[in-house]
Amino acid sequence: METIADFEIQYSQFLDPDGRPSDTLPDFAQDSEQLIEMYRQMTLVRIFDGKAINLQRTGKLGTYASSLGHEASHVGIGAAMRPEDCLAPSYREYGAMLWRGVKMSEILLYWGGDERGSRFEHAPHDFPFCVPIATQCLHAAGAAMAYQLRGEPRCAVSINGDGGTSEGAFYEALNVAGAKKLPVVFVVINNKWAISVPLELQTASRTLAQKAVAAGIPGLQVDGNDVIAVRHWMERALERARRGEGPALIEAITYRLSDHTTADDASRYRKKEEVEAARAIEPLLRLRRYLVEQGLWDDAREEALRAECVERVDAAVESYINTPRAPVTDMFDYLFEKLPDHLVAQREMAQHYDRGGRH
Amino acid sequence: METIADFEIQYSQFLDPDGRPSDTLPDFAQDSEQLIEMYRQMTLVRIFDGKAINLQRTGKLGTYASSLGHEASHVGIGAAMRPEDCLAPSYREYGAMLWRGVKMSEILLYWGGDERGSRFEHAPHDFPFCVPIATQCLHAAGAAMAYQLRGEPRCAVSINGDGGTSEGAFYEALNVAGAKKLPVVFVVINNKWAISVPLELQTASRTLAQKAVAAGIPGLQVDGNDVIAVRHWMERALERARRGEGPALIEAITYRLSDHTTADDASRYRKKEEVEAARAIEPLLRLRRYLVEQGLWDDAREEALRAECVERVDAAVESYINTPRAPVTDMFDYLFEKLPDHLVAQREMAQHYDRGGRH
Amino acid sequence: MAAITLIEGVTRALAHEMERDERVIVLGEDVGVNGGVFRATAGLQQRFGDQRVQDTPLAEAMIAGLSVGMAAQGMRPVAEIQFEGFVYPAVDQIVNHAARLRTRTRGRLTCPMVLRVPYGGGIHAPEHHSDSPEAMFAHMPGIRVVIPSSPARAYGLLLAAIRSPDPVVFFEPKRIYRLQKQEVPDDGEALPLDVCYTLREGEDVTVVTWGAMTWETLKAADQLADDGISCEIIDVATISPLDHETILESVERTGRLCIVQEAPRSFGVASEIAAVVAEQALYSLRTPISRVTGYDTIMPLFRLETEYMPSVQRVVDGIRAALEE
Amino acid sequence: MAAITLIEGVTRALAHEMERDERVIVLGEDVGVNGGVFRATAGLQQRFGDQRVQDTPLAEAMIAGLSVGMAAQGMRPVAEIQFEGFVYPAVDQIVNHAARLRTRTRGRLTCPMVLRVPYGGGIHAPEHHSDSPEAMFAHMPGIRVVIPSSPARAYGLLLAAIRSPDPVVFFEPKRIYRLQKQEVPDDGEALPLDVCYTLREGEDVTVVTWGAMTWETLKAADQLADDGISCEIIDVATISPLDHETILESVERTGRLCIVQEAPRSFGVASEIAAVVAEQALYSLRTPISRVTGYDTIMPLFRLETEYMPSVQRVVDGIRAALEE
Ligand SMILES: Cc1ncc(C[n+]2csc(CCOP(=O)(O)OP(=O)(O)O)c2C)c(N)n1
Ligand SMILES: Cc1ncc(C[n+]2csc(CCOP(=O)(O)OP(=O)(O)O)c2C)c(N)n1
Ligand SMILES: [Mg+2]
Ligand SMILES: [Mg+2]
Repeated sequence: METIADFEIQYSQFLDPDGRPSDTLPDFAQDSEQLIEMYRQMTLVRIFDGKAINLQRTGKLGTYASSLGHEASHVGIGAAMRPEDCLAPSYREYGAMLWRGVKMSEILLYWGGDERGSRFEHAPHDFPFCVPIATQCLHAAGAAMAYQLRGEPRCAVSINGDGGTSEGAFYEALNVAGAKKLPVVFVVINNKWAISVPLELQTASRTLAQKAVAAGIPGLQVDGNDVIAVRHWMERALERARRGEGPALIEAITYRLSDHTTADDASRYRKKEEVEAARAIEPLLRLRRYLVEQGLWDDAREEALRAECVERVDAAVESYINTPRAPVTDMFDYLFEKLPDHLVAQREMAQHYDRGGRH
Repeated sequence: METIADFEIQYSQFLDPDGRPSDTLPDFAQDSEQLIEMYRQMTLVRIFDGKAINLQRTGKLGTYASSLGHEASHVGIGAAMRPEDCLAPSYREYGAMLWRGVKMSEILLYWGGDERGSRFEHAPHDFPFCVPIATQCLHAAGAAMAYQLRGEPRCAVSINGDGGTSEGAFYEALNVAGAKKLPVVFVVINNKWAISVPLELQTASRTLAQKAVAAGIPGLQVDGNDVIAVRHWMERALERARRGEGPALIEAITYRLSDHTTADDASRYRKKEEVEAARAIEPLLRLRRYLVEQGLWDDAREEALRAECVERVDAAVESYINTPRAPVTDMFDYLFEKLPDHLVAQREMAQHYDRGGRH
Repeated sequence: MAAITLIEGVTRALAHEMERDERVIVLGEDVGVNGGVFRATAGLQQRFGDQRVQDTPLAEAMIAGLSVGMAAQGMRPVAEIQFEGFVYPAVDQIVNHAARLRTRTRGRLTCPMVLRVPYGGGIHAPEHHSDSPEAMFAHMPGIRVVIPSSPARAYGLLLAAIRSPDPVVFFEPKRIYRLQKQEVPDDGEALPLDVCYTLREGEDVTVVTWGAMTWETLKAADQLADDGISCEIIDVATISPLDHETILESVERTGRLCIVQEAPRSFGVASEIAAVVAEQALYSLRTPISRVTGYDTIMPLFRLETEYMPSVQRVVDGIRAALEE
Repeated sequence: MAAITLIEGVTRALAHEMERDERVIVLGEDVGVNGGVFRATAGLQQRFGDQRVQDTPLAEAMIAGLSVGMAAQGMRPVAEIQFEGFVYPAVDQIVNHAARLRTRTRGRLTCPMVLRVPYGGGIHAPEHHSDSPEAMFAHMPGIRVVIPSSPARAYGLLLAAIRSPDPVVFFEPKRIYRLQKQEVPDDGEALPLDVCYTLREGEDVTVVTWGAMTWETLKAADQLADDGISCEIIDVATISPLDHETILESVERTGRLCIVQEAPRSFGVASEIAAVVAEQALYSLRTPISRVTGYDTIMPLFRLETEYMPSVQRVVDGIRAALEE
């Protein structure tokens, strides 16, 4: 017997749950502007999230997937990317999407049952929301291949959950990215649950970062409640990919503090104590503690920020609520570039009935 | 940064290419009967293989996938399994299949375009040939789950190639087997090529054994040209699985000495020298050298064995050639347990035309 | 005896068969403690334990492939795919294996498995949660496609599906999961898997439908009855293999045919029914066949889904069309 | 100018478009040095380099998903699936993504990709190498399904498919890859993707078919011509969206319809064609529609495949059936 290969999985955290540095902070974290900007974004997302849940409860929104507790992971990803990079999200990474330019009103439209929610006016090349689990990992790999072929210094990023690491598409994407050294970073947000299925039932793998070993690419685990760690290692992975050194996998450890979606009742399958313990180490608190400690933040600023966020969210809600239903013809007009002949009659029929038509 | 997990991939070989022990031989290899039995089987497969290629060349068989060079890997797997275990092969593992009871005439029927080739009279619960790459890994996992549920001390074994490790189904099978601690052993026969695609284009993974890391299960690489190594580690993995300790992945390193199938021309995409180098370390030679060195084998026995194998192969060929085409009604009679009504007329129509029918 | 809903009919059938036959195993995403996202498996894990009701990792090809493997080795897996939009990764295992294991091994190995798939629109669900892909599976030889449309048929057909020696894709019309309550005795009586069900007898026109659209169709028939039009309504239920007889016999009597399906119009189940009639009962047809269907477009997100799916008005109009020379 | 085969028509179209448009990328298993298992991409990697002609790892979902990603970001991937039996793992990416990327993003992202899939029986191939699954894809809104049946149509339709701003599943009838040679100028002229092709005009009966079955159909028509029966033969070619007009116009003229398909009988493309006619041209039909098809069974291994596929005799009989009152 001889050892022919060995691998190590590393874990990184910069701020501990009390907001105390547990490692030397990276450069960008010396810049208070940047930290505050991330804190502002995390706060915005959280306020947006609460509002969205209210809208759903009052019948003004469809099923909604909360991002509560994931703010550091999501914002860290968004902050590390360049505008020309490309994001292939799943369905709850609002912190990353907003940073990329997606509008809150678009997110609401999406969960409000309107395709215009994936129109992404200000994130023109990003992939839309993606519900079929892990399929987006392949889109990110394909996007990266397009950039590689054209010699563009751009990267693609996909995000999926712990549950998503069980889908074949996830592994296939990692593997092809490794084989072709594609400029793509795969992020796994390990929030411990896939609806009601806990991580132990999902896989025997001790970490999700080690899934990278199967593809021969680097894998790293970071504290996903620490926005500094997420952003730092995302930046490093993106730089590396941009230099042509290939893909990487980053596992961000966090926790889904909410139900899976508003259609779910998590109390059926998980213990209150577990949720409480996770709430104690949630991401906003931690960054705020650090900022306060550094003299960069105080109650007044917090209050002002919250008021500002509420205002922005309210404006988005208003824009959403005031968006009239799309014309029924939209069903047909975005199917192909040009409407096929046999659809002309169907389109007319849809219009006819939409006008309350009777023969 | 802190290391939170580490992994090593080991490699094992007992006999080097010259047939000299490179490690302490396992117990079963002290038993000359058993070694000779494996050598006999490897020889039989090789002679069968040559004959099958001839049949194809002379128009008496359809496309055929040669097992030339893989004999040690295949026979080692077969020899390690118990009859009550279950094999889910792909399409060229004749050494394993014959050991399990599949008839040579059945293998010929299969490649001769006859479903009765998967009838497996003497391997009643094994899965049939499997062409859709890596799909059989899931069947093995499912079979293992059946045994686990019924508390039976049985294991399932799947075999796929290096190319097959790129399919999502492969990873999904490893992952669920790990999560549920299923009694299954996954074997990857790394013969360096997937038709024309060399391993470097298939994956960036240094070994295929390390794919196990993604599933949190043990992975090991063995010299697939050393039947002792293959059988030994298969036995160990099967024992472990039978004890309820879960699945394992074994990568057997060998080489496809032939074209991919008779429909392929490997000279289009790979160098003669590479093939020659591989031929020098092929599995039969190695075991024979060892046996001769131990005084267990000589030219006379070799000749007698070959004559016996030729006879057995010829008998199988004759049985194959003399098998009349199945009745056309077989198309219908094995579709469902009971023929659905609307197929009665179709069945009659097929019979009508088979009799040369005209209206 | 309390009346139950369609989804409770599913649960009751599962429990009945699990009790009766220990080879029956329930598996899928969230089917365990959570009882399924629709609650179809609610209470089963508590009752039968976490071996016989198993949560799986998140991978549909795996769920199907695992079921094939188990079924081939003597179990009777009943797997749940969470929504029809996630059944596509399982297609390979269904077409290439489940459907042909018996054929490929000349009857040596068989594949008595059930894949339960909630399907269809109208529940204000998110993206990829509202398709009707039954035609794709109906075209594959070697599997049965079954769709119940009432609590009693959910119970009786699912029992039959689980007992079937061959694989069944069992689509459950999620829009009517809780629409109607019916008394369904837990008597273990399976329904036949090879006949269509005549929901209402009539003389003027045969209306063939299945799944949730049976509801719009029955309402349309009520409206038309007020105008003195008598509709015969057939719930196909056992989509494939298709029972030609019931449909042909009816069309031969009424001379008119309207088919109502939620799925996109072209290349759907309605097309096959039309083809069978145009081939075998053409001379009985007094008027052109009329199809009322979803449009040949992507099922829209829910703000427009009502505009996509055949409404009662559209069904009324479609039936009237079949009555016009 | 040397005459070329159907598969050479494919190669020529690929080379033409790669030359003309540098966004065109060929990818798939063994498409590089090996030039594809059927040799459709032979010489392309030598000519265009290993970036524009890329061998991929062995995974069809990946090939399709990678193509979606590339297409969305401005490339024009043309991916090869080695045989139709291996297209099923790619179904999820095709239905859930390729077909609806434009719809889902309201036209922001599009998916101009081609999936080339050799399909059909009759080449004495191993298991899972002889299916005809075109109907499954035709039913999915948002993709085009195209099947050429001659060298010229292979060239012209593939050019059109690659230039299409929307995804195309391009099935290549492998049985006739090398059956016929035709002069096909490399003039870059694409054929329309929205019309059926009338191969032969006739008066007594309309015979609609596609792919390799065009050959049996033409031979059957020759035989029937000897008996004074004049067949109009339509090669559907652009299966979906389906050109209703050409078919309806013909049936209205001949009053009789026979449809010939290699795929299993039920729920196939033939059913849709029959349905359209039974709906829109019923009164023109003088006789019942006749379908000549594969059986509703698993395509058998090759010793029985000839007995499965419609023979010239079966097509002759099927056309005669359409002529009988
Ligand atoms: C292919 C597929 N199967 C099933 C589902 C239903 N589903 C939606 S979310 C989810 C769990 C996802 O868990 P995870 O990947 O951990 O992401 P999280 O929701 O925790 O962010 C499931 C099973 C789906 N959307 N897609
Ligand atoms: C899903 C699927 N895709 C493609 C093929 C076509 N094909 C047959 S064998 C093969 C290569 C397999 O290579 P590998 O897994 O290394 O096994 P080997 O043939 O070397 O034993 C391919 C691509 C197939 N059979 N199944
Ligand atoms: Mg999760
Ligand atoms: Mg190989």
